[in-house]
Amino acid sequence: MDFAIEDSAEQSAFRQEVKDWLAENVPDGMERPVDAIDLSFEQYQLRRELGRRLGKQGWLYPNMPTEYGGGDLPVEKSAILYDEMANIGFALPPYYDAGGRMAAPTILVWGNDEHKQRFLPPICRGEVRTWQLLSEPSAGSDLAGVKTTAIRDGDAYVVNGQKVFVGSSHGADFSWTIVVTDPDGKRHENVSWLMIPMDLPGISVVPMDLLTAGGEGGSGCGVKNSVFFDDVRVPAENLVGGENNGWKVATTHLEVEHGGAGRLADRRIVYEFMDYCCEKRNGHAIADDTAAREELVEMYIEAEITRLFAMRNYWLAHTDNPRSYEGAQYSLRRKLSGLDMAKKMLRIAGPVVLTHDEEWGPLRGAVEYFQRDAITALHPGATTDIQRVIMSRRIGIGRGEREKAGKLR
Amino acid sequence: MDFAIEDSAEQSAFRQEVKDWLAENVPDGMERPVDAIDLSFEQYQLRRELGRRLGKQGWLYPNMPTEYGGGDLPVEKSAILYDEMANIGFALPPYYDAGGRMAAPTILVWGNDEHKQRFLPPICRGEVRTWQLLSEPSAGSDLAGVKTTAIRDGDAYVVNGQKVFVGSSHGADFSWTIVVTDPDGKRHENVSWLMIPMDLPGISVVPMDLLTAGGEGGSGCGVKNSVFFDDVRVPAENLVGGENNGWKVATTHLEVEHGGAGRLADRRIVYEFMDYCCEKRNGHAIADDTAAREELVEMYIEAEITRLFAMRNYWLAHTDNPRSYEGAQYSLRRKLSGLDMAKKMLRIAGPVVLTHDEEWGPLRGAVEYFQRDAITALHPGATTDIQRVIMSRRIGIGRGEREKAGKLR
Amino acid sequence: MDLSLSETQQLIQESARDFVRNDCSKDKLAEFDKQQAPVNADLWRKMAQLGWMGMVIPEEYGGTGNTMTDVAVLFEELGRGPVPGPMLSSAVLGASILLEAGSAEQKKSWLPEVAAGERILALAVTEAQYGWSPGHIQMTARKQGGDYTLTGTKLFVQDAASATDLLVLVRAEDGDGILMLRVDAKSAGVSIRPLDGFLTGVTEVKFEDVRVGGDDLIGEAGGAWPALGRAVQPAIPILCAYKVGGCQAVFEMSVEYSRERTQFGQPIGRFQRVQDHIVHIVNNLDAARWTAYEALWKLDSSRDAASSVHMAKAVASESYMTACDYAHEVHAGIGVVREYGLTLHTKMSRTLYHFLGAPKEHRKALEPLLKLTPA
Amino acid sequence: MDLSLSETQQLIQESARDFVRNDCSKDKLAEFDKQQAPVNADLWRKMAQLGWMGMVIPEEYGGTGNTMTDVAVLFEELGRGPVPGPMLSSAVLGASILLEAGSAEQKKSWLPEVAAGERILALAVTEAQYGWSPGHIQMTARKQGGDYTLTGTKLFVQDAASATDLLVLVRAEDGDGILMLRVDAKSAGVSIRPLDGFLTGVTEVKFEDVRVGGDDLIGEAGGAWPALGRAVQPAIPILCAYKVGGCQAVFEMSVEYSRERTQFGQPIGRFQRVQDHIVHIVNNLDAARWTAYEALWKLDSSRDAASSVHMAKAVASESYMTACDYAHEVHAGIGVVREYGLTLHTKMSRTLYHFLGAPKEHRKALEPLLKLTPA
Repeated sequence: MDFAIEDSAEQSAFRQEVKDWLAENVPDGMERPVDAIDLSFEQYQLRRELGRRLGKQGWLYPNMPTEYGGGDLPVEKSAILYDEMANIGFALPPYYDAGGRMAAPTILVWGNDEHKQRFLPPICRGEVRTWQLLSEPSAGSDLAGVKTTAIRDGDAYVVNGQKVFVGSSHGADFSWTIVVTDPDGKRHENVSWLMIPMDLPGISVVPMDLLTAGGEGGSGCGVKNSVFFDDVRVPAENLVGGENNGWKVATTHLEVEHGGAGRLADRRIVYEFMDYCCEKRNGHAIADDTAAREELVEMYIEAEITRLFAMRNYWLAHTDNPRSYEGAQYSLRRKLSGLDMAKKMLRIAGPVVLTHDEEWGPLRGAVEYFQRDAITALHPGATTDIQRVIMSRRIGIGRGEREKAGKLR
Repeated sequence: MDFAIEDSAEQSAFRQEVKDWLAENVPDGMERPVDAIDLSFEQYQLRRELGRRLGKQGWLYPNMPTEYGGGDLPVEKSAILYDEMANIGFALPPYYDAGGRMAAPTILVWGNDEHKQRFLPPICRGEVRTWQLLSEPSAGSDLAGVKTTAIRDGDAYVVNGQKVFVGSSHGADFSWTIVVTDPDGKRHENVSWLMIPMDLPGISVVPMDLLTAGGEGGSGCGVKNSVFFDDVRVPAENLVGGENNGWKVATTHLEVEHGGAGRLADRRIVYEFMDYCCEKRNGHAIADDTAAREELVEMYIEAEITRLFAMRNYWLAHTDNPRSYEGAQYSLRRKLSGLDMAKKMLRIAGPVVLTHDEEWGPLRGAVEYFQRDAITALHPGATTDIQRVIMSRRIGIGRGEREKAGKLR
Repeated sequence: MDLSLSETQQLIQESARDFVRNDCSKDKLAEFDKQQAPVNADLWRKMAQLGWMGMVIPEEYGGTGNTMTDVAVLFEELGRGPVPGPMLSSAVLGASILLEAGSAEQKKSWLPEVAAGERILALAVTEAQYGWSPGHIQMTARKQGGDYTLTGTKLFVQDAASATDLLVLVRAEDGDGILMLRVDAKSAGVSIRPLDGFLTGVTEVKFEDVRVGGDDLIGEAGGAWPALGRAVQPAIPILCAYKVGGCQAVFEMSVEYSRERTQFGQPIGRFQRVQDHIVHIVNNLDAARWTAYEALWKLDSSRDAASSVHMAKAVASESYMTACDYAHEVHAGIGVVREYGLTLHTKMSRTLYHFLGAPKEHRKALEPLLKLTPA
Repeated sequence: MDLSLSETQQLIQESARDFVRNDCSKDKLAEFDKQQAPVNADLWRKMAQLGWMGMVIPEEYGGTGNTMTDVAVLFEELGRGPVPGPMLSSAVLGASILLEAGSAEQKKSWLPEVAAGERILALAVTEAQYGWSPGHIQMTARKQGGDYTLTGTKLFVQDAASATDLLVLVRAEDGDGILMLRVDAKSAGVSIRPLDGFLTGVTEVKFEDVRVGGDDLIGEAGGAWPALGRAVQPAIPILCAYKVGGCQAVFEMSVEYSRERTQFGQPIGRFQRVQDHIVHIVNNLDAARWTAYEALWKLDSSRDAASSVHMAKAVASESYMTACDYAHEVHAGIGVVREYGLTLHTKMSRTLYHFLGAPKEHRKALEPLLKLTPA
C-alpha cells in the first residue's frame, strides 16, 4: 500500500508552478470571510476573475477533459491544485459553483455532444456560475417526490414550481434541476434533468433566513434561496439524458454529492483550533487542562479517520476500483463527526467558541461559525438517515442484490 | 413531589419485623453464588424452603391479594420487603420464578375464578416453581410468529413444538406459554395462553450453552433450556383468557417484563465496584487515577438515572397514573447502560474485570459475570430494537393514535 | 413517595403555560431574537404582574416565598419558549444572593423592588479565563476609605444588558479575598457590550475606575465565594428545570413534525431512524427531568442536596444540547430556518451549557462527595 | 497513492483465508475454546509449515523478512477466526525483541527455532498493578555473580501457557534499572496458571527463586524498556490488523444473518434499526482498517510512525469491542449461543483491549506528539 501524497520530483515541480502562478494571478485585495454571508459583490467578482484565470489554464476543473476546457490532470496533480488553493484559503472553484461541480461530470456522462460543447466549456473556463436546484418544500429526502413540472410545449418545456435551499449570494447564470416531465408517469420514470438559463422570464429568487447557509469553508455560498418558476419556457434541447430519464442522470451528481468522489483537503479548523488551545493567553493555555487535552486528542483522531476515509474514496474514484457504500459512509461520518467536534470545542474552550466577537472570538469567528454550520451541515446533500439508507442498500443488508454506486465517469 | 423511600414510623417497625423474621427464617447454609450456574440442587431446595416460609407470611408475592396467598401490602411495605431481601443478597422470590412473577398478575387480570383458585395460591405460597415459555427458534422478536401448536382434541389441547431460552436449572412444576390454537387464524387472533404441568408425558428439557443464562442477581436462572413438546395433552381448562385471545392476555406479562412495573432495588454492583476501586491494594487504588475517577462518576450518574426511571415506573405502576412509554424506556436504558457500564468497568480497572479467578477477580467474580451478562441481557424480554418500537408506538411518533400500555391490574 | 405536582404547582404550570402560549409564540420569540432586545418591556411587566419575580423572596420583602419546586415548575414552562430575559439572573440568582448575604438594610431596600421587577439584578462572576471556581476571579477592587474602585473586565455575563444592578465578584487588592459589590449598571466607567454569535443575552462588562460605595458591599469581604455557593445551589436545579422545558418543547415539536411531514408516501415518523432520534430526545428529557426534580425535592425537604444538584446540572446541560441535536436530525432543512423556532432552543442549549458551571466541573465536584477523593 | 494489496499480499491473504476456512471452522474454534487448549498442536504445525512464524525474521535467521504490511495481511485473516494461540506473542513480538535487543549469539541460536515454530516465546511484562509503562514494572531480579534470581508474579501474560520461553521484564535489585531475561518456561520455580473468565490465553506467571543464567540476559541491563518499545511499535499495528479481521468477520456474520433471519414476514435487515447496527459495525471496521494500514505503510516506508501507531491501537481496541456489541444487537438470542461463534470474537475483543497498551494510554502518548504537552 502507498498512502503517500508527498510529491515526486515532477509533482513538486508542478506544485512550484502552481504556487508561482497563484502568486501572480490571485487578484489583489481578495478577502476570505469566515462566513460567506459577508462576501461582498466586489469580492465575489474578484473570485470569478480568479476562476476565469484558472479556467484559462484548465485548472478550474482540473479533472475534466481538455477539449471541454478542463485540465485532464492525473490524480496527483489535481490533488496538488486543490491543496494549494486550500493553502491560500480557497476551494476550487474559489466561488460557490455546486452546479458546475456536479453538473460537469453529469453532462460528461449523460449529455450528447451538443450538450457537452454548449454547457461544459463555459463552466470549465469559469465564464458562468451554475446552481443546482433539487429540494422542494414537500420533497427533501424524497427527491423523487418533486412536484415542479416541465411540460413540453413546442420547442420548449414550460416550468412551474418552487425549489428551496438553492445556490448562493449574487445569483447565477445557469441552473439545472430535476423536474416532472410526465405527471402521470411512474415514480422514478417521470422526471427529467433540465439545464435552465437564469435570465429567462418568470424566474424569481428569494433569499432564506437560515442558521447558516452551509457550504465548504473556501466556497461558502453566503445565502440559500427559494426559486420560483412561473411559466418559464426552457428550450427543449436543454433537457439532458433523455425525457423521463432524469432519475438515472441524477445518480451521477448524487454520487459526487454523497462523497463518492472523495477529497484531499482536510478539516483545517480542527488543526487550527488545536493551535488556538495551545496558545498562552495571559499565562494560561486551554491545553494546560488535562480533560481539555483528552478531548483534543479524541478530536484529532476523529479528524484523522475522516481524512483517511476521504483519501480512500478519492483513490477509489480516480482508479477503477469498485465503489460501494464508501461515499455515503464518508458523508455520514463528516456530518456526525462535524457536530461531535463542534460540541467538543464547546466543552474544551468554553463559551468563547459561541462568539465571533472581534476581541474574543477564536480564529476570527471561524469556530463560532463552525458551531452553527455543524448543525446546518446535517441535512444538505441527503440527511444522515438517507446516507444510512444508501449504505445499507449498497452493503446489501437484508437483501441479496447490492445496489450499485452511481457512475462517476 | 416526594421522592422519599425512607420509612415512616410504621414502615420502620415493619422493616424491623422483616429483618427479625429473615434472621429467624433464612435457612442455614444458604449460599449466594455470583453465577447462578453454580447453584447446587441442595442450595436450590433451601431457596424453595425460604420461598415457602415467605409464602406462609404472604410475603413471597406481597402485592398479590391475600385471598390467593399474597400479602396485599401497600407499595411502601412491599418495597421494604424487596429491599431487605436485596440487603441479604436475594431477590423476591429468592429463586428464579419468572413464570410466577409474570403469570400471577396475568391470571389475576385474565383468569376466571377457577383459574385463580387453582393456579395462584400454589405460586404465591411458593409451593410450585413456574417457567414462562415464549421464544421459539423462528420466533424471537416476532412473538406473534410462534409455531408451537395446541390443537383441541376432546377435553385437552395437544401441544407440539419447541420453545427456547426457557427457565432455569433444576426444573419447574408448571409452565405457561403462547401457542397456536387456530393454525388458519389471522395473526394475533390465532394464539392462546396455556398453563402446562411439566410432569405431563411428551415434554423434554435440554439445556443450552450460553454466554450467560441471564436473570437478575439474586435470582439468576443458572441455565436456559430448549423445551420440546411431542403430542403433550394439556387439560383444556388450563387455557386462560379464552381461546385465540392469547395475544391480549400476553400484554399484561409483557408489560411487567418490559419494566412497566418498575423496581426499587438498584444496581448494587455499580456501588460495590466504586468501593472496589477506592480500596488500596499495595499502596495504590484504581481511583487514584484521574481518568478512572472521571469514568466512575459518569458510571454513577448512569446508575442514578436508571434508578430514577425505575422509581418513576414503580410509582406509576402502583398509583393510577397513566403509563405510556416508560416501561420500555426503562428496559431499554437498563440494557444499554448495563453494557456501557460493563465497558466502563473494563476501561477503569483493566483486564482484571475479565477474570473470576479466586485471587484476582473483583467482587468474588461478580464483575466478570457482569461483563458477560451485560451482553446477554440485551435480548431477553424483547431486544433494544423492540423496546424502541414499543416506545415509538406509545409516544405516537408518526401516528395520531397512541398505543396503550398493557393492563397491570 | 408521590411524584405528582401539588395543586399550587399545577396552577403555576397552567398560568405559565398560558403566558408562553399567548405572549411568547414562536414568531414573537423569533422577532425578539432578531431585535437582539435584551428584555422585552411588556413581557417583563406582565411577568412581574403575575408575581413571578417574587417567588423565591419571602413575604416580609414583598415576595411569596414559594418552594424551589414551585419556582422550577414556572421555569420549566418558561424554558419551553424558550422565554429569554433576566428572570433567573434577577429573581432567582440575584434574590437568593441578597437573601443569603445581604444586610437587613440591603434586603429591605432592594428585594421588594426585585420582586416588583423594577430592580433587575445580574451576576458578574466569570472572566476571560472562564470558570466557576474562586481561582477564576482575577479582577480586583482597590479600597479607598470606605469605598471601592473597580477596574477590569467580566466576560460572558448573563443578562447584564437588561440589568439595573450588577452583583460583581472581585478580589480585594489588600488581599481580603473575594468580595461582592453591587454596582449600578449606569455608573460612570461601566460599559456593557452584548457578544454577537451563537448565544443569547451574554455580555462583556468593562469597568474603568468605577467607584462603589461601602454600603454596596454585600456580605463580608472575603466571604463572598461561600455565600455565592450557597445562593447558587438552589438556583442550579431551577436552571435545569428551564432546560427540561426546552427538552420538552423540542420533543413535542419533533413528535408533531414526525406526524405531519410525509416523505416516500408516509409520515416520516414511521421510519425507525426518525423514531430513534425522538427516542433519544425523550430519554434525554426524562434524565434531565428526574435528576432536576429529585434535587429540588431534597432542597425543599432540607436534605443534603449537594450531589443531586451537581448531577442535575451535569445531566441537564448535556441533555438539552443533545435533545436539540436530535431534533435537527428529525427536522432536517426546515429545522435551520430561523422562523421555525427550533434554532432558538439550539442556541439556548449552547448559551446555558456552561452557565453556573460546566458539566465537567460539576462531575469533578461529585468526586469528593462520592468519596473517590478525600473531601 | 495506491491503497491496493501487492501480489505477494494477495497470495498471503488467499492461503491464510483458505487455512482459516478449512482448519478453523466455527465449530473447531468453539471446540478449542471449550478445551481451553492453549495451542492446538496440529494447527501450530500447519502454520509453521506455511512459513508464517518466520515472516518478520530475516533470511539469515531462517525467516523470510517480509514487510510489516505483509505480516498484517496474514494477521487480519487470522483475526477473522479468531484463530487463538501464540502467533503474535512468539513470531512477531518475541522475534522483534530478539532482533532488536538480542546478541548475535542469541539470534543465531533462537530465531531459527522461532521461525520453525519449535521455540515459542511469550512476553511477561504486566503485573498486578496493570499498565504498560516502566513504572508498572515492580518485580525484581537479584544478581548473583553472573546469574539472576527471580521472585514475583507477572499477571495477564498473554500465551505463557503455550510458550517454551518467557521474555520477562524485571527491575534489577541493584538499581541497574529494567532488564529483560529469557526464562525457560519449564524451569524450577516457574508456575503458569491460566486465568478463567471472559478471556483467552491469559495467564498468571509466578516466579519463586528462579535461577537464570547471565547468557539469558537480552540487551543491556537498564536498556530493556526502550528496546521493548522499539520492538513493540511494529507489533502494535499487526495486532490491530488482527482486530480488523475480527471486525470484518462480525460484519460479514451480521450481514449474512440480516438476510437469512426473517421476523415479521421479512429479513430483519430490512428494518432500519438492524441496518444501523451494521452501519455502526462497518464504520468501526473501516476506522480500524485504515488507521492500522496507514501506520504499517509508515513503518514499511521508514517514516515516523509513532503517532499513527498510537492512534491505530486506540482506534482498533475500541472498534473491535464496539463491532462485537453491535453484532450482538443484530443477532439477539442466537448471538450468545456459544456454538454460534460470535462470542469468540466478543471475548477476544475484551481480551486484547488492553494488550500492548490501553486506548487511554495510547491517547495520552499522542499528547506530546501533537505538541499539546512539551515532549
